[in-house]
Amino acid sequence: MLFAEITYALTGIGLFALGLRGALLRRSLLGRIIAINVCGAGVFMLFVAIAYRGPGQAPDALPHALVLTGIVVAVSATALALALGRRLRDSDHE
Amino acid sequence: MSLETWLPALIVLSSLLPGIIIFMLREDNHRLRTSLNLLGAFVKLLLVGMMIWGVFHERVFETRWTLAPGLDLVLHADELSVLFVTLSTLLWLVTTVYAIGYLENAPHRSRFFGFFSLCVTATVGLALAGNLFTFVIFYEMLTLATYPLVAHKGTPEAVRGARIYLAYTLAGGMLLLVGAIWLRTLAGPLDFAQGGILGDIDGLDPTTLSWIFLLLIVGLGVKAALVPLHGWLPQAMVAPAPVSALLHAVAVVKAGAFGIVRVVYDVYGVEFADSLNLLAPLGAVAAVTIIYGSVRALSQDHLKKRLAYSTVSQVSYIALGTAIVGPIATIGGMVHLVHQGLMKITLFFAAGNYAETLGIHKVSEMDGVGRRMPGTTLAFTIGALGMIGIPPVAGFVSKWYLGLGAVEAGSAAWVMPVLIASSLLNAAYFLPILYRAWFREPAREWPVPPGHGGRLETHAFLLWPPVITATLALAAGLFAAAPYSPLEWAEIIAAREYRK
Amino acid sequence: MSDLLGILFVLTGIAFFAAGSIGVLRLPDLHSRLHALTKADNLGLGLLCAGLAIIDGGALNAVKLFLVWVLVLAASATAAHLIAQQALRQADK
Amino acid sequence: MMAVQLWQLLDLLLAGLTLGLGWAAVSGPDLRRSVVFFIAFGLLVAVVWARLRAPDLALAEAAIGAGLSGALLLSALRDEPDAETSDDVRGGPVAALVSLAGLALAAAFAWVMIHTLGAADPVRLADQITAQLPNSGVGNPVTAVLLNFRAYDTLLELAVLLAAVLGILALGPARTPYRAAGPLLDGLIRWLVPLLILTAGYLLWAGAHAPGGAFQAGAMLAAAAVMLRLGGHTIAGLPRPPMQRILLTAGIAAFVLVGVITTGLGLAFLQYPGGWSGGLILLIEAAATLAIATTLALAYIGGRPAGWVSEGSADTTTKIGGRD
Amino acid sequence: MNSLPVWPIMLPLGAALLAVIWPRRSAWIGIAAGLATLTAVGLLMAQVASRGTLVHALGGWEPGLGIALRADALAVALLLMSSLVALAAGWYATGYFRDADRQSQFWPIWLLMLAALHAMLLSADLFNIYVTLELLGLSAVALAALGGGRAAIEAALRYLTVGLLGSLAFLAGVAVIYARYGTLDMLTLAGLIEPEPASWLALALMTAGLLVKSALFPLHFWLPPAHANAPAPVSAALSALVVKAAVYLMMRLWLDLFAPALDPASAWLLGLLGAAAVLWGSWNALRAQRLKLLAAYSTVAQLGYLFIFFPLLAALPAGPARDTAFGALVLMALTHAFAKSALFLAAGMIQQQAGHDRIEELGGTARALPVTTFTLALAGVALIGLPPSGTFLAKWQLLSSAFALGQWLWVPVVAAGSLMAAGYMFRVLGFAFGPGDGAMQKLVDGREELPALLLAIVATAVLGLGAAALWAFVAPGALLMGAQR
Repeated sequence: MLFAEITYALTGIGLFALGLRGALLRRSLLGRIIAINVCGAGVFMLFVAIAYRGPGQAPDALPHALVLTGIVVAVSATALALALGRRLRDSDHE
Repeated sequence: MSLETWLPALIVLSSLLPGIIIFMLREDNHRLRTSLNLLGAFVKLLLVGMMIWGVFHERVFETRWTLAPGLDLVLHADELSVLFVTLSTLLWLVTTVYAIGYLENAPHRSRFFGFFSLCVTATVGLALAGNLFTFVIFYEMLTLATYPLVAHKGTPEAVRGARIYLAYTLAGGMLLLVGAIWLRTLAGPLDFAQGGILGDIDGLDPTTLSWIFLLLIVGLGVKAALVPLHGWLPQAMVAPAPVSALLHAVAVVKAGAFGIVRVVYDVYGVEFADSLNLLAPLGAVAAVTIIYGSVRALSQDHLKKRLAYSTVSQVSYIALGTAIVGPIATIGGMVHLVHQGLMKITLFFAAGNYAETLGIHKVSEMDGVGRRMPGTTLAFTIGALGMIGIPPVAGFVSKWYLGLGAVEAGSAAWVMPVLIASSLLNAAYFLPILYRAWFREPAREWPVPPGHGGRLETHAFLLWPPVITATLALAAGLFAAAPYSPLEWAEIIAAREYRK
Repeated sequence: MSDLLGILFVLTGIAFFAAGSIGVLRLPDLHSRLHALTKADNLGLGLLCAGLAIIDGGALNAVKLFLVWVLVLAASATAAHLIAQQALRQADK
Repeated sequence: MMAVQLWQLLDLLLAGLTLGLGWAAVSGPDLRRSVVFFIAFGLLVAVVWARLRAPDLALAEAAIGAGLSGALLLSALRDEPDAETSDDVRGGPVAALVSLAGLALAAAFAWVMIHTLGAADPVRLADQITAQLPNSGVGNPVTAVLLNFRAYDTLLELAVLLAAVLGILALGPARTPYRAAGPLLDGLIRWLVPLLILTAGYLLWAGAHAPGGAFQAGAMLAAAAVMLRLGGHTIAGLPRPPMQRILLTAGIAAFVLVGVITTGLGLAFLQYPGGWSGGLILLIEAAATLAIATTLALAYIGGRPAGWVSEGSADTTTKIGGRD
Repeated sequence: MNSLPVWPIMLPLGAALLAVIWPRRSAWIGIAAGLATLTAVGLLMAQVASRGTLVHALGGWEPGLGIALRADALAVALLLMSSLVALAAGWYATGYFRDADRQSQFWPIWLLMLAALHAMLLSADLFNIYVTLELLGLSAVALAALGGGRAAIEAALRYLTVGLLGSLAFLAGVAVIYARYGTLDMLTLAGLIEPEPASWLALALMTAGLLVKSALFPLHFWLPPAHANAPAPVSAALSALVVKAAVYLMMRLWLDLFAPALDPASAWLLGLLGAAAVLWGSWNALRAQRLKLLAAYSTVAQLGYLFIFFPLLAALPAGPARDTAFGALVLMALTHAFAKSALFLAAGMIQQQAGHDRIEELGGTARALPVTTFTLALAGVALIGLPPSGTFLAKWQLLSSAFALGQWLWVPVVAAGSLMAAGYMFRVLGFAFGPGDGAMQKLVDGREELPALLLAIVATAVLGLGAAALWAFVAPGALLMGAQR
């Protein structure tokens, strides 16, 4: 078990929990979206930590690919959520 | 693909298909709708005739369709089902004719006759059901088909009555369903068999069986209007006259009674049920219902309500006959299944005629109606006398066999009083009506109804049905000994049920 | 030897960064903060890149690092300018 | 030995910093602070990826995770009336309960992971990938996974992007554009945009054997679009709507076509015939780059650009369905 | 290599692209794609019926390194359901969206959603399932937002944020699985998974995510607003198909992949939540003032029944009894899909004709829209669980397994749920048949009523009378990968 691997895995778990808590507690849409993104970053970090195989070794590329996918999915969702939020505000001001 | 495997299905379809087509017909398509109705009814009658002949000659008719693993939809023709099928088919034909006349230029006729056909389909399905699963299916279908008929008028009280009816019957159906499933998991497919099936299976826990019996009987008792589950029946008489006639004579109430007969004789087996001490309580409930219904009928001025309570009372004769262990009582119960139908439908037809032709709804308005509408009133009289049990009308036969059966079974001590009391009560609430109708002077000038001011006292389609059914009721009593008579069928059935 | 030089550059660069950051935190008004930030950071980054280039020794990477520095320079200059402009506008109101 | 401990110290420092910034980003109330901290957090995460030897991710995170998400959040912030920029975070017993639950979850999760990672064999699929890399047509294992071994994931991922942007376009017309840039910014844009496009091309081409690839390249182009938009160009340098529609679908289209052809050849879906892998992957990546760029650009514009809907019909966000 | 499993995904996906490029033709493209997809599913079904489970290794790489599509009886049955319902709902949508631009906005997203559904049903790779979850979630949100009104947007937003958290929880579970077992391919995993903390944690995380998406009580809060405010065809798809997809994954995980690592008692948790959902959902449906809200709450309840099957199936030993119960679960899901989509389409018809869907003001509907009213009634029969609907048979089997296993608790729950269902459906029908102000204008084109009617007939008659065929198709070897160890 590598020090870095476990360190960043635990960091990922921490971020996951942090984001979850934020998403549940924050009321404003923007705050929630940020929290969800942090939550996602946590999960991604878990993957990348798992992929790490020490200084000498080439890391496992599969989780990297998965995380890359995850990042793109996250930004899509963020964009959609923000657009919905804007539409909501407009309908308020209408 | 022989007739043996198709006849039961065809009998069911002969009213289902016309019903479905009728739903799609436009409102003004009067002729096609009428001819479809009559065609279906006649075809069904024909097919049933074939079945009677076949069963009489020991042919076995069975349609089987697997719906799910271990769950077959079975339509099977035995003597009991033939008895009930014949009754419902015959009365459907008559009632259809009556309804055509009754609903002339009323709105929503397509909807009405559509559900009317479905209702008969369900009843016939019940009659032919070969196992408890199939029975439950048609029992629920009957509920669905009758609800719109009760609510047909769309008036607030009609909707209210329908809702009460629905609440009672759906709840009952649920209990029946649970009981049936429970029993199915314990005892297998539950195909009806004369003499019962549970008796032959070992290792069944008696208390469990008693609980299941309770579930089943309560579920069926709702439709059979056993006290205290009868609450819906007086409410449901807001329905149009043909519907009430069918409901009280064959469809709903009788379906419940028929179910009780099936469960006691062909699922539990009468001896086995008795060995579990299940029949005594049933008999007690039946007795209470008989008395209670008659007493309530006394105080009703509204004619259809009085008839409704009399139904509550009369139908329980069947349950009573079932509860008394012994072939003779069985015969009494079975035969009353038919006799009560013939007599009660006559009474409701007549009541409908009074309402349609003269706008009479209350007993207190019936003074002298006999002279204005002799045919209808004669029919009514026959029906009423039959109900009281005066020979030679059919009702007498039923009560006679019930009495004998009680003596044979040694339970005369409590059955006789019940029979006598109820007969007296029947007389007490029917004779005054007859007296008013025949011997009182009319209180007012009779209105001349629009349309049929012709020679007949009312529209022919309204007049003939009660006359016919009354005649049948009379015949069933007079020629009780003749072959193919209801009594003979009942005797055959009883013989089979007690073969052990 | 060259490594030592490179590390020296890097450390100086970091020092500039630190100074800049402290400046942002401590200085009184926006303009002086901007001044501290841009100057210190740009210089710091420059030294950093130079140090890394020396340690790496490769020519191509040296060019890349130089490009990085130039880009950041341009960007932060523009950003600083815009911020200042905005500040002025608000001051006018 | 000494060095190892130094690394461990750095790891702890980095991890702690990441957690700290994450905390700062999610714990309100000031939304402006949250956004700024989130962007910083993104950059730091990119550093972590670099540290964990995932340079492709570092690039993507910096460009997309921090860059574009940041830009989106900032422009959302711009739309927020100041009143709403402070967020009331739920407090009281609810908050305490949630925090406690989160803590418990994290603890359990951590415990299991420590044991799992201790026990599990760390090779997993790495060796298979290395073994098959020569047959994948590219030298960069991440690209190999993304566009060959698990190309199907990438195909669906492009569909996710498309779904999101279609949803955004259905919501209404674009955001009000920014006012024209001053000379200085304009100048910057003038020579930054071509540079970005150049970089994108480089990343796309390099992706085959080095860190980079369609997503990073697409993000670069999108960044250029964002710059233009910020500089006051209403449609952010996008082509006319009909062309936009085609570009949006280009990536998926390339995948599907190649897939259909390979099945037509009796091969599995997206099973590149021997020797063609490299070329097909490059083709698909080129199409994907354009699609990703267009998608992200439109997502940033945040609605239907002028002329998106059919001629003659007024572009409004009318209520529909039962309210017609 | 047999490429049939690919087409139910690629046909709608490709059509979505065409619909983006040719907005004017989108409706035609959509319907054509629907028909093509249905055909593909039909062929696939025939193949699976004759040859058994089909596996398609995408890219020709062995599963694990690559991704595999896996078409077994369960997946194919649900594919048929979704392609049929989607076709009918799409047909209905061509008349529902009057405005050409709405059509052009609706179709591409709709087709993407369909592709996502089919991709999820066929996927045999845990991470790929995560991607399909996200695709499904985002397209569903985009569709739900098409409702336009404030309520619709608000509901869509909540739907989105909740859904994202769900997906992330699922993804975290996937990470744990990969960390422990080093593969994402479900077939391989089926042979590896051990009863140990890592498995349980992974299952817990994935379950949490999926329960949110399948709106199991008490995580159902997002569903009623989202389903009640979306355009009718969208509501139909959301209620009939999208939530089902999550339930399908639950079945895969609990009854299949993780079954060997689980203590049967653990499934009781799902069963209890399901029971609560039945009671709570039905109760709220009884109290609902709007028809579409009623339908949405009834979905919450009906999903509850599906979860009541879990403790039963977990307790039943492999064999005919379990196969029968499993078939009943599938039948229940299918019937609900058809009945509920019919109900939503009918509700949408009423809403468009009357301008509202307030239940108390439905009077006169029976006269103005007889076919639609009839559809309501048929759908009601199926939702209540009266014969001859498929639900009746499913509930019968549910109760008989409950009796057989002595899990009495479910009996009163199912009974009460069914009676309450009767309560809310007949309440609607009572008003619909009742006297009305006749404010409702008669329908211009009766054909618009057809799709809903057909769906209702399938739910009430076809699935009931033909259920034996479904059982024969699904039950034997329905379970599944775990069985292969």
